[in-house]
Amino acid sequence: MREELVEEELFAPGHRACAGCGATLAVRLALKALGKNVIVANATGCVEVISTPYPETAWRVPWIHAAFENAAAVASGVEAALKSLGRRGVKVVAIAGDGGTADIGLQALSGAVERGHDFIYICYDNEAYMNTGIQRSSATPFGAWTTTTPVGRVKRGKDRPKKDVPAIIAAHGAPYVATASVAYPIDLIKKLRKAAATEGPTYIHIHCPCPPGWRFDSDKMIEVARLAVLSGAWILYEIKNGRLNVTIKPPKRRPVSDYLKMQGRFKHLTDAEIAEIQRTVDERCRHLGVG
Amino acid sequence: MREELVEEELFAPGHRACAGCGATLAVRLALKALGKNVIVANATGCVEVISTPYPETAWRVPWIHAAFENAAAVASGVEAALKSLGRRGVKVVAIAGDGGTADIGLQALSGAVERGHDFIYICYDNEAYMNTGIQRSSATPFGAWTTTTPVGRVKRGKDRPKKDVPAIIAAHGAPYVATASVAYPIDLIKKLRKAAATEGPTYIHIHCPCPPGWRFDSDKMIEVARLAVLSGAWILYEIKNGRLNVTIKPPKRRPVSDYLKMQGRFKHLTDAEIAEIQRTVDERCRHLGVG
Amino acid sequence: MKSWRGPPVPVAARPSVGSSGRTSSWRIQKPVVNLKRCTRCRMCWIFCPDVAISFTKRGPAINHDYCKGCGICANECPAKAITMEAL
Amino acid sequence: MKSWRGPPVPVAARPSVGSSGRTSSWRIQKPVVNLKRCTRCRMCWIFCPDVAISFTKRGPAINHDYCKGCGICANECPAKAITMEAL
Repeated sequence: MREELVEEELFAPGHRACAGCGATLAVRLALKALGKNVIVANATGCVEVISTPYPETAWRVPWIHAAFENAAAVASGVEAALKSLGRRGVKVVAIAGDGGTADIGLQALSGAVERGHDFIYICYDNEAYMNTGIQRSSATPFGAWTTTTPVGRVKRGKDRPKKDVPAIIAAHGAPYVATASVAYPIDLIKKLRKAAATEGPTYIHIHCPCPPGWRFDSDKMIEVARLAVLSGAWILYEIKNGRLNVTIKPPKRRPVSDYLKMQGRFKHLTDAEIAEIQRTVDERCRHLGVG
Repeated sequence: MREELVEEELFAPGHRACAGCGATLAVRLALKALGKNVIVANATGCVEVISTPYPETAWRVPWIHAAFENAAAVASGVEAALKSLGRRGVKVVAIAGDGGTADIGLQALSGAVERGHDFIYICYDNEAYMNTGIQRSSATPFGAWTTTTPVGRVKRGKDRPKKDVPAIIAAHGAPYVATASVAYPIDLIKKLRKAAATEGPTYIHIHCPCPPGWRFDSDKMIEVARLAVLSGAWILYEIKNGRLNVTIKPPKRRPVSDYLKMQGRFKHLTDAEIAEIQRTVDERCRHLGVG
Repeated sequence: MKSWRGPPVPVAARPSVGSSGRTSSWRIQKPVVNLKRCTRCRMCWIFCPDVAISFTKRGPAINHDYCKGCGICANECPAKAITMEAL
Repeated sequence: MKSWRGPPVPVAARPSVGSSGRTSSWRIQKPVVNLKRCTRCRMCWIFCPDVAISFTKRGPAINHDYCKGCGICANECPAKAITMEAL
């Protein structure tokens, strides 16, 4: 593990993330992968809120607070400025949550990819608007309870599937797109380094469990993230110039109920509903060749 | 042809489209396909500007002018209202140009597809912002001159490929996505009828040559559109529940130069540049199985 | 005191033929149909962006109030039954 | 007349340890390491969202100023060398 991981911590302790925060771990690991020569544009969202209580910040790298919708646009501007100044060796990184990526910032991201800016976009996906109180985003998975997809006689949590942002960005023709998980840090770091070594727009989508939002105890954060991968509910892959490569293939997939049953947001699901989710996961795994 | 085509014209003559306007023909044909039981939400763009000089309009169906960015959001609201009123038999149709779809309205479209509204989204793609003076959009093809992708010693027209919006919407999991061309009206009408018969969000992307913007004589509008298909520069396909079907396969593909050389926007291209475009077209045709 | 009763004019536009006037005034050439050559294939009708061709048993009828003279009908006619002529 | 010289305070935030104070005050339990059981695999270190574990030759050292007591280190330790204890 040591060759992949540097000791230096570019995200400082004493930030105000909830205990067991997956998104914060994703950022810590991403900075380990990328090192100091970055400029970060960070959209409104959990990571921004927890990292920078002005006049102090946990970021030990240049960091710009962007609005909710425009991390990719700010990154585009910084990248164009660096290019026009002839400055090389600095990678521009946009960071946003699933709300700032799949919903509010999708258009800015789409435009930046189309224009071909040389930057990395990182989405830390905790599958809802967490710091405002667990409202559903388009990245919330099917069946999940949130405060805006309540559970009762009529509604059973979110009735729509998760928006597949990595596939959407791959459809833009970005040269490198990958999914990652905080439970697989070496895989995550390798993918970020590949993104950094790629010229042009690259996209890394990191699955980040959220103990208060997903309703599980904080010590189980990595276990939940790992079970998402082992069950096939979250598939780790990369798409390099249009070619798909699954990077972690679980030897024998665990039932998706093992993943769902750890989380209070899914506790209302009936056996029939879980079977339906299992069917969808099986189909997707077959489609991506996970087995 | 007669069984597919109704005599009734739901778009009235005497509108202010330029002579030989592909986008206007697309709308006329779309209304023939869909009939009177529609409510149209139409974003700002050529079609809106040319059809509705208040207090008169060329639309003989209920029609709402949406802002540039929110045709899909307005359509979403109308569809939700019809559903909550229990009104059936009316199809909601969002119509926007490539600017209003691939750039300014992409996020509203993405959200409407994710929420699963029962509506048809039609993009009339004339490959630039035409009514404001031929500014490049993300749907402008590689190499094309526009007023914002000028041609000189440094720049040679647009230096980025066309954003592939149908692929992006297919990656959202929309149940029916299709490309169409004004030169293939039966194919276009069949696809719109399939979209109308599909429950949920559907997307039709229509290639619409623009004589003043693409720099060719108005009488050649259909010829240019047809050559795009015959050369493989524009591929007619549908994606139904994730399965691709090419609907028009040219028996023997024409060289892409036949298509490019009809248009002033490509007149600066060198043989080497045309060969590069041919290579891209060949690769894409192979990928989609056009041959 | 009077309450506000909405705008003094309708906010909806009226569907109209000629919403932008007699648009044939834009043209510098006009289509002329030779009905003897016409095969009734309807290509001219289906491809007209100006909704300016109606179709009868005898063949196409050009609406000379709104035809802008784009020339698509003449270009697409497989029987060469339509020619564009100076006004 | 004086010209405006920009805001009276810096607009940039300072990178700081403890930007939100001594966050260990949030916790209700704390990790205790049994170095005899530790295999130096570094799992506790790599998975800590609070950047509150540093690694020495002897094993993990918990930063008790900023550890929020989430318990991930104890849960993930393959050697069961970390236990969570009441404060």
